[in-house]
Amino acid sequence: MADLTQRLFGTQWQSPVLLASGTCGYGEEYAELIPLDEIGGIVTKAVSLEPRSGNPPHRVSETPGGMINAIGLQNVGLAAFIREKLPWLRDNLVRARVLINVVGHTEDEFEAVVAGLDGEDGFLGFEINVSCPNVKDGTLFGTDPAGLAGLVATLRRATARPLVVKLTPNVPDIGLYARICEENGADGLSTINTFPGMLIDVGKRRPVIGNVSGGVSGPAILPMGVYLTWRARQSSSLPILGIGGIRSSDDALQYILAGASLVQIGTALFVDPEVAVAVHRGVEAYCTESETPLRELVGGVQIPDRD
Amino acid sequence: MADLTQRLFGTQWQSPVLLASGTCGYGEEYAELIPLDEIGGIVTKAVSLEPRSGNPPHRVSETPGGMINAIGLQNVGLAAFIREKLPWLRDNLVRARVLINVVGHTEDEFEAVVAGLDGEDGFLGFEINVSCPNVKDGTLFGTDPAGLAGLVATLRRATARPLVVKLTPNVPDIGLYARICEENGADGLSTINTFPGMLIDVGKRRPVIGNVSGGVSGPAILPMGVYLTWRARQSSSLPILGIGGIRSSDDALQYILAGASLVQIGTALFVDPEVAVAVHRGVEAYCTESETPLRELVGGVQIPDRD
Amino acid sequence: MNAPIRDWAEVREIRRAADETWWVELDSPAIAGRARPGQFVMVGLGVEQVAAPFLPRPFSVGLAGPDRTVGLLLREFGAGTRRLARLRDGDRVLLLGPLGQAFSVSSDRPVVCIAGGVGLAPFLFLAAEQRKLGRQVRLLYGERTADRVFSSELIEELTGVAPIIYTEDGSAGHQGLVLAGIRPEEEPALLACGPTPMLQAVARLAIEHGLPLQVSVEEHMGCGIGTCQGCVVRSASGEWIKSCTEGPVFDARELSWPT
Amino acid sequence: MNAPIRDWAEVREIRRAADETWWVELDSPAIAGRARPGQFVMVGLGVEQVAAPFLPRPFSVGLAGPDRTVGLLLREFGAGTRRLARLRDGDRVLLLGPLGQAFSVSSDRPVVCIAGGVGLAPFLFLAAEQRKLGRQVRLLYGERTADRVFSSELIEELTGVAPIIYTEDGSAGHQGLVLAGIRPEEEPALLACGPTPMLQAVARLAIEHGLPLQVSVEEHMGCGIGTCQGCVVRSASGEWIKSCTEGPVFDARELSWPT
Ligand SMILES: Cc1cc2nc3c(=O)[nH]c(=O)nc-3n(C[C@H](O)[C@H](O)[C@H](O)COP(=O)(O)OP(=O)(O)OC[C@H]3O[C@@H](n4cnc5c(N)ncnc54)[C@H](O)[C@@H]3O)c2cc1C
Ligand SMILES: Cc1cc2nc3c(=O)[nH]c(=O)nc-3n(C[C@H](O)[C@H](O)[C@H](O)COP(=O)(O)OP(=O)(O)OC[C@H]3O[C@@H](n4cnc5c(N)ncnc54)[C@H](O)[C@@H]3O)c2cc1C
Ligand SMILES: Cc1cc2nc3c(=O)[nH]c(=O)nc-3n(C[C@H](O)[C@H](O)[C@H](O)COP(=O)(O)O)c2cc1C
Ligand SMILES: Cc1cc2nc3c(=O)[nH]c(=O)nc-3n(C[C@H](O)[C@H](O)[C@H](O)COP(=O)(O)O)c2cc1C
Ligand code: FES
Ligand code: FES
Repeated sequence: MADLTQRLFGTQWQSPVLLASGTCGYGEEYAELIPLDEIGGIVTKAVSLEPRSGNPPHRVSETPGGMINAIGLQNVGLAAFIREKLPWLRDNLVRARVLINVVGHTEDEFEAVVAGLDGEDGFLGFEINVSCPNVKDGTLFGTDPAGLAGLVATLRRATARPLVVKLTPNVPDIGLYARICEENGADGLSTINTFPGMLIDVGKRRPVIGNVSGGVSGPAILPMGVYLTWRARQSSSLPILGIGGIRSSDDALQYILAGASLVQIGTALFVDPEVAVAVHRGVEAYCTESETPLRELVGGVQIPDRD
Repeated sequence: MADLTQRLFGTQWQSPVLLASGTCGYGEEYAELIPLDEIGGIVTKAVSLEPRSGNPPHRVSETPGGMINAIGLQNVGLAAFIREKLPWLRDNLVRARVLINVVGHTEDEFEAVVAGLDGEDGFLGFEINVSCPNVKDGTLFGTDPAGLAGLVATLRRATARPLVVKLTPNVPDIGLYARICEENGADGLSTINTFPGMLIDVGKRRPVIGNVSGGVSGPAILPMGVYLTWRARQSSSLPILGIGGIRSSDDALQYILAGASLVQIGTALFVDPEVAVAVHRGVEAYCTESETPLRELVGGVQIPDRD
Repeated sequence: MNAPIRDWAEVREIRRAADETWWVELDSPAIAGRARPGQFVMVGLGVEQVAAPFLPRPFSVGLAGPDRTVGLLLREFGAGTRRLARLRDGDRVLLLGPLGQAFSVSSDRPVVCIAGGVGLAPFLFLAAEQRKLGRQVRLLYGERTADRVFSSELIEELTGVAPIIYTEDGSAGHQGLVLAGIRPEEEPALLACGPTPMLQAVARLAIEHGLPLQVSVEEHMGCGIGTCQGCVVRSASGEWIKSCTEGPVFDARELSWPT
Repeated sequence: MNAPIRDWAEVREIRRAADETWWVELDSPAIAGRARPGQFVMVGLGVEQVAAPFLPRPFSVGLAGPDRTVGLLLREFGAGTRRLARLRDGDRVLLLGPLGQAFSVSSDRPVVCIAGGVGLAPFLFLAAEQRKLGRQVRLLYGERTADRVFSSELIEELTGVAPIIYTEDGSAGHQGLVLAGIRPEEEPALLACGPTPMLQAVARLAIEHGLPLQVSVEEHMGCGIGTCQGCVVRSASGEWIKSCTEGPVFDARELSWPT
């Protein structure tokens, strides 16, 4: 039997497959479609200090091989999240792990969310979203080395829980940002968030997306995500959660071989919720056939000698 | 009748459609498949000072909704280009315009290529490639503001011909680089080159691409290219050549409405060489139906007021 | 609320119903057995491919019943629907449904359905059900031109109700907008489904005359089940609310209408 | 050199030939009329869609003649060929061809064709032509197992040549690698097409015995016509040369072989 378990972030993971932030709400809606407690876990929709109302429609549209979204981080805010969403996660996800995706306009706001959640039950740790292209300042921390260093250091002081930083692909060298996270006390990295994109309705001569631009996700970005995961892995020894365009176990294994310990599935859930389980099973079959425990595959891509 | 003509870079353009660098060789191979002299023109494969042998195979592969390539700028080098390739362009492209894509490891090398070509016949100007992700140092100038400023200023001194700089998408704010090009004397911008990507053969646990990573192009990157064209347009008044994922007149019009005066078609040529003419015809039909000359469409996307 | 069902359903039949418009019958007893008029299904082709429709597309359930197929009225609009229109008998599509809120019809007053274009779909289902219960349904159905009109024989065959047809150019049925068919003074409850400008006009009219109105709205969707927040419309109080779970059918008073 | 032809060709027939292997006949008189054995065509589905095969895929011309169809031997390998295998009679594919260099066969000595897997394709065409000219062809054809073997009746029907079949497990024909069928001492000229390890083995053998050998190589391709430099193989002098225009058929001495 294949061994898919890993010890990461101070806990046991039964599966490498998580659902990505913003594509699975706070878990509940998928509860009857996906056996959530049998996969690795979920990353919640972003939680901000105050509720956010989000962007005007259209908020989503298909793009070639993917989709674009500009939700604008619409969410109920910290207080309502604790009151209305966290209890369900606590009661229903026991073997699966929960990361809470956190956003803020300022360092203080990030800190307030992390500190406000730290004492609660029902989740493992945080995924810090410094990489949302769909709100003003969304990638501010993610593209500014000094800002990122300061933010991570501050949040490190605010919590002893696992702190994963979700990086933006939108930089010349993701390795720099990976190192900054590591040096300032982060426990892990998520690579990657969406790419800024725009669609224009040429009939109306207007942007399709209400917010004008949005973030591109889905299969279209798979090779970029695999590359950036591999780059991040070259530059840091933090465990990585690989994200971007995954819709099959082959895709997931590319991330794993590139250096991801865990993977997240986003857009593909909209196409078929069963993809989460299918990816888990496919990775399991691969480990069985190659008689290799999952953890030994992580980063296992063989790079040929260059001449 | 639709008016597709524009005056740009000191010359008349009969069509906004060009073939993108690296996807049409030096024109000759497409001569019998595409009526080259009836479209806007072509951008040659990169020319470097010395011949380059390029990367080991595999050099290309399909990705979801696109492709990845790592040719490694294999080319015959400046001298052989002038001897063997330029004469054909001079003799065969009369109404269509030719831009020569130029690469170099150092500022001196870029300068030597531009200076070496400047006195020759058969082309209009240069597209400076500071954005190739497939060779070491390929994006060095494209991601370093000071390096880019110096390079553009140097090349400006080396030639009076149109100087177009081809930008990399791989930066937090393309507007910064657009402004640097403008301030240092460039005449135009090409947005965008490919995104770094990687594919892994999970059976062999090896990168598919001989060079390990490569550049992702094709429909998958369309929304990113439209966005970056729009951003560049916000930050600079230089004419823009929009590139990335174009395979229909609708795609081309998105770039044009976002701010591109001209567009380039790359990957789609491999799928169907006739796409170049089809895009031209489709843009023509759009101009006819909307009774608008092409030049008035450029940058014509209406951005809704935000509240 | 019942959980939506995920089902690979076979195309039992796809036939041309009008210009660029198709009637599609899908074998999905489980979804058919649960769907209510006004609900929708997400129709996709699975994760194995990335061509449009990569994301599944929402479609109103156009007809359904226990042990029956799910009927869809499909109009070619962009690349995704064009591809779906090319399906052939025996092909399979991935369904998720039934989703969203249905129309609510009370037994004490007859309904008037106002359909614009493929906004007809939910009313086929609704009319058929109401007729089976022996109730009266008035079905106003507007299209731009005759070649777009879903055959009125087929509508009668499917529902037992003869539609009152309007075309903008008068090439079929009455000439004019479907709006012209509404008799504000004597209508009981209005149900409307169609393009947003039509819904706005009907809403204005309903408000003016104090008529109860339910509308089915159309917004781009990601998930269809309430997780992505992609499908929002503006509520009367100015909030963005999800049309996939709180709609697509809303009491017109719940929404904000431009004045 | 003649310019390649771009042609939307109809699938006249697609039939299963072996496990995951299909024989496809495409209506393309113009390409069929020009193709020579060893040349290939790029087979795509046009720019309207982005699912694999988004880029066209190279296939050896498996049979052709004036006024005839282009025959392809298609094996499912990845997503692109799986989708092509799902084509049905009447569907259309976009062809570009004929492309590349053909085998060169001199009239004075009979040829021996060494085919591994779907490397059989060009030799169907070649054998048929040679037979028509009344010449002898020895066709060695290897597969892993019997269920992969393209029916030897069909080969005979298409070419007039009875193949000598090898399977690794002996489940059809002779047991062993196709290499075993080569009689170095008595063979005249060798032609080989198949997986790279097979080609390497044949090349070693040919070098050892001083036999003339032409090989058809397989490399990933972008354009198929020499513009993208995507399809390179290493020449004997260590250069990267394009297999789409200078190949896919090379004299084995032009290439560099690992030792
Ligand atoms: C609740 C609901 C019920 C519907 N019922 C029907 C029906 O019964 N029959 C029918 O023919 N059509 C129906 N539609 C509309 C149908 O979903 C769209 O025509 C379809 O999504 C357009 O896809 P496309 O790829 O052809 O268009 P494209 O414009 O190429 O699609 C691009 C993107 O925009 C989205 N999009 C574009 N137009 C619409 C739209 N009107 N609604 C939702 N998303 C859109 C697509 O989903 C896709 O993500 C319904 C829509 C909704 C929301
Ligand atoms: C000159 C030539 C002639 C060929 N003739 C035949 C034939 O007659 N019958 C047949 O069944 N196959 C033939 N092939 C191989 C065929 O092109 C591949 O099987 C096909 O490209 C694989 O596509 P895929 O999408 O199924 O595989 P995937 O692995 O999903 O493809 C991913 C990418 O890799 C490329 N690729 C993968 N394997 C190959 C390969 N072996 N050759 C070229 N590109 C590859 C694809 O083109 C694509 O870009 C030939 C290849 C060449 C170069
Ligand atoms: C509709 C939608 C909403 C998203 N919301 C968030 C979010 O709130 N926080 C975040 O960090 N990422 C968010 N993302 C990004 C995803 O978590 C993920 O990084 C990205 O979509 C790439 O993965 P995919 O290609 O599998 O979708 C969102 C993505 C989508 C499509
Ligand atoms: C095979 C290939 C080779 C390329 N070579 C070059 C090059 O030499 N110089 C350059 O500036 N861009 C090169 N590019 C990038 C293209 O010019 C273009 O910017 C990119 O492919 C995006 O456009 P597309 O999506 O239409 O292909 C190359 C692209 C491909 C696919
Ligand atoms: S479509 Fe995702 S929340 Fe409605
Ligand atoms: S495939 Fe493009 S040069 Fe050979």
